[in-house]
Amino acid sequence: MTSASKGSKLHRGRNAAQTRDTYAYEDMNMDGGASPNKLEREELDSVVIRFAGDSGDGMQLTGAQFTHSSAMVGNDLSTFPDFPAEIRAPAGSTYGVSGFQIHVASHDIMTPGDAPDVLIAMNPAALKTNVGDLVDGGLLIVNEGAFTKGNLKKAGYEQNPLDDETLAAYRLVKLDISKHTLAAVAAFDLGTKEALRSKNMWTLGLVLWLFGRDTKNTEEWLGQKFAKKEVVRDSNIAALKAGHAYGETAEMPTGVHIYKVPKATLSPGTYRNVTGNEALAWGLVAASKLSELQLVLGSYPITPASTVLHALSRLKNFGVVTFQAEDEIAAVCAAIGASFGGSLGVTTTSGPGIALKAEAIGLAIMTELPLVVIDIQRGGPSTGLPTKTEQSDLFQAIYGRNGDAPLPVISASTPGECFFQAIEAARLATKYMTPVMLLTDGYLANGAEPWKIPSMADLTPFPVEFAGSETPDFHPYIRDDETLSRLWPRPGTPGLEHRIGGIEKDRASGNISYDPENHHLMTKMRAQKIANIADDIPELGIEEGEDTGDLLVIGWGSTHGAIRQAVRRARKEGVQVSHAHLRHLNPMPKNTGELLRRFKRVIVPEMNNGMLVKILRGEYLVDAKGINKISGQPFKVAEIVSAIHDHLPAS
Amino acid sequence: MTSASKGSKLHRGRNAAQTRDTYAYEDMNMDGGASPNKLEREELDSVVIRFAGDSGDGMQLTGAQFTHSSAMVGNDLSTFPDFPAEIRAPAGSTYGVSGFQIHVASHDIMTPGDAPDVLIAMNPAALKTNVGDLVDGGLLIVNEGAFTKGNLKKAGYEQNPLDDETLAAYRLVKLDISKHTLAAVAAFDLGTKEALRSKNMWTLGLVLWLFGRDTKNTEEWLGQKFAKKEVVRDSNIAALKAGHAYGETAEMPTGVHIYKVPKATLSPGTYRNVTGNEALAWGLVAASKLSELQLVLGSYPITPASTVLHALSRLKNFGVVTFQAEDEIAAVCAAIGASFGGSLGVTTTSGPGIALKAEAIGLAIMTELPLVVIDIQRGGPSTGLPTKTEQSDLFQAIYGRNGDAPLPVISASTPGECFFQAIEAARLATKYMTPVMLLTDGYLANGAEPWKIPSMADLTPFPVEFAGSETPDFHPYIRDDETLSRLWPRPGTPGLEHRIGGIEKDRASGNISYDPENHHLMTKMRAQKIANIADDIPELGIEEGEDTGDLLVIGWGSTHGAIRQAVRRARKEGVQVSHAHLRHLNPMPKNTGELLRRFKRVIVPEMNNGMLVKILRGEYLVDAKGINKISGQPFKVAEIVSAIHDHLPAS
Amino acid sequence: MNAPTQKLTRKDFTSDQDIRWCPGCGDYAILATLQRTLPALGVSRENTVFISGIGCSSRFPYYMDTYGFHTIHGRAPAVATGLKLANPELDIWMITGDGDGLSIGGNHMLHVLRRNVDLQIMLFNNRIYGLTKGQYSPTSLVGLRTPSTPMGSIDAPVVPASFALGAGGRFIARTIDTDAKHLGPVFTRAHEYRGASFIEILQNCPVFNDGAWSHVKDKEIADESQLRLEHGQPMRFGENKGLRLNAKTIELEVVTIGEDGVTEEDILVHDESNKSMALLLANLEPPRFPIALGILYCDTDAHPYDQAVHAQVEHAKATSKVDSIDALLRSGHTWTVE
Amino acid sequence: MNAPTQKLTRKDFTSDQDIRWCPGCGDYAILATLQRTLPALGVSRENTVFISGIGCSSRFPYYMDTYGFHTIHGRAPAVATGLKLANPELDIWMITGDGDGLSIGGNHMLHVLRRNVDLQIMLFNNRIYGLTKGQYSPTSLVGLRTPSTPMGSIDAPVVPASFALGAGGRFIARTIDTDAKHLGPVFTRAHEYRGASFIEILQNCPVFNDGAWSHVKDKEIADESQLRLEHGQPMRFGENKGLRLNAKTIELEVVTIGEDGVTEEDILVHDESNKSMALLLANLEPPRFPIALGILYCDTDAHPYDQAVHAQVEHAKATSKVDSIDALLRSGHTWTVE
Ligand SMILES: Cc1ncc(C[n+]2csc(CCOP(=O)(O)OP(=O)(O)O)c2C)c(N)n1
Ligand SMILES: Cc1ncc(C[n+]2csc(CCOP(=O)(O)OP(=O)(O)O)c2C)c(N)n1
Ligand code: SF4
Ligand code: SF4
Ligand SMILES: [Mg+2]
Ligand SMILES: [Mg+2]
Repeated sequence: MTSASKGSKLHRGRNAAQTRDTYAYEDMNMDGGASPNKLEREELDSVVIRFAGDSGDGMQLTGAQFTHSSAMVGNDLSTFPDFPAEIRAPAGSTYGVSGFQIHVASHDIMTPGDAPDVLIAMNPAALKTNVGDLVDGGLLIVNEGAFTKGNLKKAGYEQNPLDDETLAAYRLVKLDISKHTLAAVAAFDLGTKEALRSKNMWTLGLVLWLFGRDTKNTEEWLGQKFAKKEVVRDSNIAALKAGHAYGETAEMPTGVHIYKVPKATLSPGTYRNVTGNEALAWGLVAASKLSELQLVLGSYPITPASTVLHALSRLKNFGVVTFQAEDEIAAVCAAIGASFGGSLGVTTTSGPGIALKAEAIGLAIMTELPLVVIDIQRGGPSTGLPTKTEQSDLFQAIYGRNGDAPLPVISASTPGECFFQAIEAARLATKYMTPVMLLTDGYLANGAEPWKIPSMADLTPFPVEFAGSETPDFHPYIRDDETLSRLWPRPGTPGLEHRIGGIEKDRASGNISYDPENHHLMTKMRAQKIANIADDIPELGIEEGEDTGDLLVIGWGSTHGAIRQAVRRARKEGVQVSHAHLRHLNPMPKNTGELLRRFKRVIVPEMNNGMLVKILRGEYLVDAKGINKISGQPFKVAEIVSAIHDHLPAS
Repeated sequence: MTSASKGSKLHRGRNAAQTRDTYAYEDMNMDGGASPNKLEREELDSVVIRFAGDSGDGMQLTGAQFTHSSAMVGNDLSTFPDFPAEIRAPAGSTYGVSGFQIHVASHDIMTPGDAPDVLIAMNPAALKTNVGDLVDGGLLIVNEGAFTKGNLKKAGYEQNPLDDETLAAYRLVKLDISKHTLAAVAAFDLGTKEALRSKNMWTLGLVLWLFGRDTKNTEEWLGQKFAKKEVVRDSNIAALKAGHAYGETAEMPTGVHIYKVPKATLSPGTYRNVTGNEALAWGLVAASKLSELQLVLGSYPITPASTVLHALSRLKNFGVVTFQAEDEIAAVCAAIGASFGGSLGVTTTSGPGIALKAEAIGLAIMTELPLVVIDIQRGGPSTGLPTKTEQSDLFQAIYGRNGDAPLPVISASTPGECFFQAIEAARLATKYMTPVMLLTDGYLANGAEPWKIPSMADLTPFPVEFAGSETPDFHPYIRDDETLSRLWPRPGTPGLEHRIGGIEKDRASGNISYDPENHHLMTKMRAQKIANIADDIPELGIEEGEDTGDLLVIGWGSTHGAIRQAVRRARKEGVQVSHAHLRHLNPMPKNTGELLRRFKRVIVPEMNNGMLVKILRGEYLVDAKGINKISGQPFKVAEIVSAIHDHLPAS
Repeated sequence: MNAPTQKLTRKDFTSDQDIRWCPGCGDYAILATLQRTLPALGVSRENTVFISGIGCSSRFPYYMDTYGFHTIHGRAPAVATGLKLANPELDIWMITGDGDGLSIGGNHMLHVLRRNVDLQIMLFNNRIYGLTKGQYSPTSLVGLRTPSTPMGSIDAPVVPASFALGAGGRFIARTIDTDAKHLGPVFTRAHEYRGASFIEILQNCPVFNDGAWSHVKDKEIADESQLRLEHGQPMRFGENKGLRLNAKTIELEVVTIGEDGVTEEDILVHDESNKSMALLLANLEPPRFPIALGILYCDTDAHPYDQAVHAQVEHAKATSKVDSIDALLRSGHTWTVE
Repeated sequence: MNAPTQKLTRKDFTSDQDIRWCPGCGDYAILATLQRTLPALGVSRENTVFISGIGCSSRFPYYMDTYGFHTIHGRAPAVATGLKLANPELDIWMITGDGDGLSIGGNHMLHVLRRNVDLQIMLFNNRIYGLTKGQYSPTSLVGLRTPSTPMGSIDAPVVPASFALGAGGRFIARTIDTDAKHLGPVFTRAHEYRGASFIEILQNCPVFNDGAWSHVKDKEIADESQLRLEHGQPMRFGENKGLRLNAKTIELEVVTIGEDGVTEEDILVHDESNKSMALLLANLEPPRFPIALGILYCDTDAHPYDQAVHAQVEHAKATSKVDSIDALLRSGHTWTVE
């Protein structure tokens, strides 16, 4: 699959299935690089922009601010930040390049775009590692000032690509951004190093101009951020304005025009940008409110999960207790202790951390305590690719524990959905007295999307009822007939003193039991309790297309946007294809098998080497095929479109 | 399933499918308990005896000695020790009862028998917990002397079952073994407590008589064991002889006859009894020899794996290094460190330990280092049933790690096979530079079988070749074209200095690489390397029956004996059923799918809630059905026979 | 903690479960003493929780008629920390063994001590793995032959009290299973202490390591081999022996009053709050020295972790401007589509 | 260890990998000093191995042209132990951070120290989690605001040297990243020591915890805030200050020579082999005290674990009567079927 991911560069013209996901392509593709000299504003359905620079260049900030300004003008959007693994890689190195891609559109979009239409490269390394993705004829803005001998060498360029034919396929704009920035902030009497820090703001100013926006929002934001550091604030604002002014006044080279992406028609409401990890943290706090439980988070920092810990640490005003434990085992055990105590125990981590928590999760299964376990997946195995995204923990989530140890597994499909799935995880955990695993991934964690903010009043509360002192014939494993869920007796309640533990227990008394038949029945009971959840979740619906046909593309998690766009595109081409997306992975919706069987063929795109596909086959005996990409990068729409074509039944 | 396990008690007469696995049944079943008064020796094909008593009563020793003596007279045999979870439970308690079952036969058998024909109960608690398993009409010997008021109460008897009709279905022999023992050792001037310690030897003497054996072997063994404690030795021998003499001279009650089980016709060779854990330890040492590698074991004690650590600790003379680590994580990491250093790193544990080792196993997968991981499964989840057997770690073995992290998984089917599978694990680990998981279980670990001792000369050596200083263009991920296995460069070798780690590495240089395409290819490479092993293992054969037919019973691990006996029995009844047994679980033999499809129906008995069955379904899209028993006890032959009948295609 | 409504007795703290330790196990004595001590502490059953790991000792919670959680091997400190954070009102006793608490659980022990979570931590030190049938433990002496060390152990043992002090523990005590008169008051002091109180209990395992402490406990030699610490009292033991500081070597030395001109004055006076003293006392071992029993160290200046955690929560609640989740979701940049 | 055939230089120990630390990171200085020190130690590249966990510091092995293994978070001590047991000829340097070695890896650190496995253990203490972008670590000071402690940390920090002593460590040193003249000799001493040598290196993380050690390192105050230990020398620092033992409190106190009648004689002389002294020194911290740098403790009586392990193996080989696997399989009861 990855070889196809470069496809957009190789193909020209109108073969939509093999090109990127914008309709702007044709307008911009200038045969052989020649282009009409029009500076008037061009109206486009969507544009993909990528900022790329050194880790120290502030590209994430620039991207985030551009995102914000796009949201304010009413575009739909989707972002993909791509960090280097190093904290601060040496300046100028290729592995120190930090990128931020944003897709802005006037219609609803679901992915940050396959390939950028506009690339801003702040130095040779950024050019080297990113230009291959730029569409032919794309606009390429480079900071000429950073193309020093030293930087060229670090990037592995034998000669300056700005000077030869290397970049002939693109509309190249060379600007000495460094010099312009220095000039813009000259009045502030800063050292050169300090002064150059504002390069990103100069660039942002220019790009804002390019999209016909003003600098107001960004100025406000800078004002807030550096309220106490006046010089920093003012020099950044100066650079920002200078960049904008440069666009307006300077003689722009051939081929540069102003992009205008009209407002998208989004459903009415109040919106904000939200990353998956933010949404997750807020969802947990909302769950705490809806369940009327104190939230206790036990966590240990790990990329890309740490920001959930950070976000919750700032929400103590909601009664949230956060505990940075000595390791992942202590983190999950503290959450279990908290649940035993009558709080909502939560633990957040990524794949390696889940591996370490496996034994303790088994304890929560055996003691039937509620627990929310969140795995923000990253590239594996082992340390793998810590800053990249992947979906390869599905097997671990469902199967990775000793003994027969089933638990519900759910997932989020978009950053905003992380909010709702955090609530769903808590609902299932407390209602069924079980640990619940929620899977998101690095792409959702850091990617942002405009999110229609829900109101708490619209969410269904699920207040927890603890066992009361008066419980007749109390023992801790008394079950609800319907949910098979046991009581939750909270320490501190007189009369409910009891002991639990990881050894098998008697189904009648809750005491330790080594009785063979009891173990058989308890194992079945635990399995049944989880299986029953299928009755408590929505049926599997169709996201796009009919509920029967030639081909079903079924996915889970963050591939949602790419699959949906791809199915839409293929349907426009007349292909009879539909999209279904699993949010509950264990148990699955009751109608899953039936739905699968209504299609002639089933394909399962996953950012792993084939996991959901194996489970679907084993569960429903359907000959589903996997479409697998294990490159630490999200699917491109074109990749899935091409897979759809490959798997259509011969007609 | 467990309810069926009591079946042998409920059904009378000749319905073989629902009774126990001996042909002696008819001879012994006396209508309504009446029985001919014959004391002559009765020749039987097989008899199942169970010794049951307090933990302190020495039942394991008694059983082991009886086993030994049976082996010496040439019977085939199979044993099942069943310990309480407590070290020393309070005397007289039901949960402190320790049992040892042994099946002796004149033909080849594979299980310790479904239900005992003879039960020796040393106290009320032992009677209470075991008598339900005794076949109707079975011989029941009880130590009347232990049926005190206190003991009866502890066992939960309201009145003495020896005095009422409770035991009418059995041929009851009440003996005051305590009193007889005291008398036998009176000469030694011991305290009562001390003197009573020999109760088990008195009992053994009686049982030896019952089977027409003399006490010579046991006397020798006592002589060795207590060489330095003369009084203990002599008093035990005195008790032993007294018990034997009692049988010979005392007026035995109605219904007691001498059992004679003729020699089995075993294939020629030198035999010994071996438990799975012993065989495992020896297999590892043999693997060390065959691979020409030093064995380094990193382990942390856990039931039922600890005895492998113990056994290897005694084998330092073979250059074995054993390291009792601070926990399971340190244990596996030390083994990985040893493998990095050029030794054969091995780690042994049970389910909870595997959970803890998951992250480190991922490291070994990523760094492609050989490692043998042995999981001696026990009842789960969590602490579960530590002293009971189960096969519920299969999912964990195959899937329980973060990321796409495949490794070979193999299993042993009998105690003796543990020896060969330990060697196979080491062979695969070193040949393919990968961790290998070997699954056994508590039943194999502690159960003994007569084992034809192999000669080292008959085993194929697989000496490891380390990378040499002269390796051209050396880097650590140079692969063998065929096996896809990387080099093994050993620290200390000049010129091969290199660095490895858990981060993804470049396929060409072995250096850290965050390149998307490289990660995709390396993930595929790691998967392919493991998948290729299917070409290096035997095809799946048929253990019993034809290679096509109505029904295939396919299993793995320690269910082997029960399945094989059951299939044999059903075939005798004319059922068209076959047995196949998987020893390689990942990858599976190449012909597995094809073989499965040659049968109309497939059933998969497992001591878990359905794992192999799910994998077979997903892999081969065959509608296999699970037969599941999760009671911490091995399958009874009758249970599987009954499942066979239930699943026969309608004809 | 709520005061119990009526005076409780030992029986009130005794659960209905059969005790499953071996006959003669030192754990019985500890259990009995604790069950007898709790009523005197005026605690309620419902607010009392026992948290343990895995091991013979860790069966303890089943025998207490309070709340209890028999967790997994080594993790009791983490579970107890989470529980205490969830509900600081609970009175938590943590039970662990030398293997559970110092082998697999050593890291959690380190961190629960340095954080000073308000718990009573009872470490049953029998210098052996009881439950798994007798392998050597981190406190086993060099040379001990066990199933996993048939040629004798070669690992230098951990001294629990030294480890606990190095970890930053602020209440460190040592006592003996069968010495109810010493055990009871130590429990009481540990319970009084607001923070992590670490109690090493020298415990006999008659089955796998019988007599591991007889060089300390045996009647005939107890006087000479036990130093019973009392705050403010000179460190005397045996007939007329005592400990003196050698200021040159900064080491303690055994002296006899009346010999070589040694007087009562020369004997070091125990000061629980002196960490240096505790560091020196922790390492003393027969035969050269008596073993120090009682409260080795008690630092009353430290604050319990759970209190500090909740103080931050309360402060945040009191000062935050974002007072509802709806407001939280709408904080920062938002825009409206009509 | 084999002697290298020719004299090596710093370059020989420098790998071809680009260094991926932030500009200004203290790790550079440590790397440079070690690369310069190794040639002088006369070690060979092929017998030298670097084992690390995960963290910025744990990237170290990639930059050394020796054998190296960048393992997983916290587990370097266990991997290194296994490697040393497999091949005691190897010369192993373990690299870890305050998070890697004292948070997730604290237990392995405890046990590698008490076992005294022959390794050089370098703990880069920047009092922060660098790699994961700045959360507080077990050595962070109370009050530190980080992304996970926005209201300030409330966990009392671990003192690495005190922990290591409590764990039974036998070679304990402390030094400073950028002080090559001090660092080099400490490395040399650690390398000489046969056993686990624990070296805490005060390291600056300019990105997430800049200046964490400036109260110790800054030129202007270094003299007053650093106590440079030398075996057999009085513990003097600053212009004319020194440490004296207060025999009453058993605590060290800062005195000025020439004031209050204090003379050079009163100043405590450093004795590396004195554990009591090490225990007192380990805890000293500015502003009340200078921080103790150099070899705090070195116990030359202890035996390395790996040697003892192999001694047992050799002894078993020499004395066992079962000399082949065939014989092993046939030991005990066997019988023959014909
Ligand atoms: C993860 C895990 N590893 C190993 C075990 C096996 N195990 C149970 S208790 C124990 C050690 C017990 O020793 P200790 O803590 O000293 O308690 P004691 O039995 O001596 O009271 C071990 C190794 C386990 N239950 N879980
Ligand atoms: C199992 C696991 N948990 C968490 C992480 C994330 N992680 C990597 S390094 C680190 C802490 C690093 O701190 P430290 O050891 O002080 O090293 P530094 O970066 O400061 O040198 C953490 C939490 C991980 N890689 N693996
Ligand atoms: S094995 Fe030892 S510690 Fe465990 S219960 Fe028995 S006597 Fe007590
Ligand atoms: S984050 Fe800190 S410790 Fe890590 S490399 Fe950068 S400066 Fe060094
Ligand atoms: Mg113990
Ligand atoms: Mg650090």
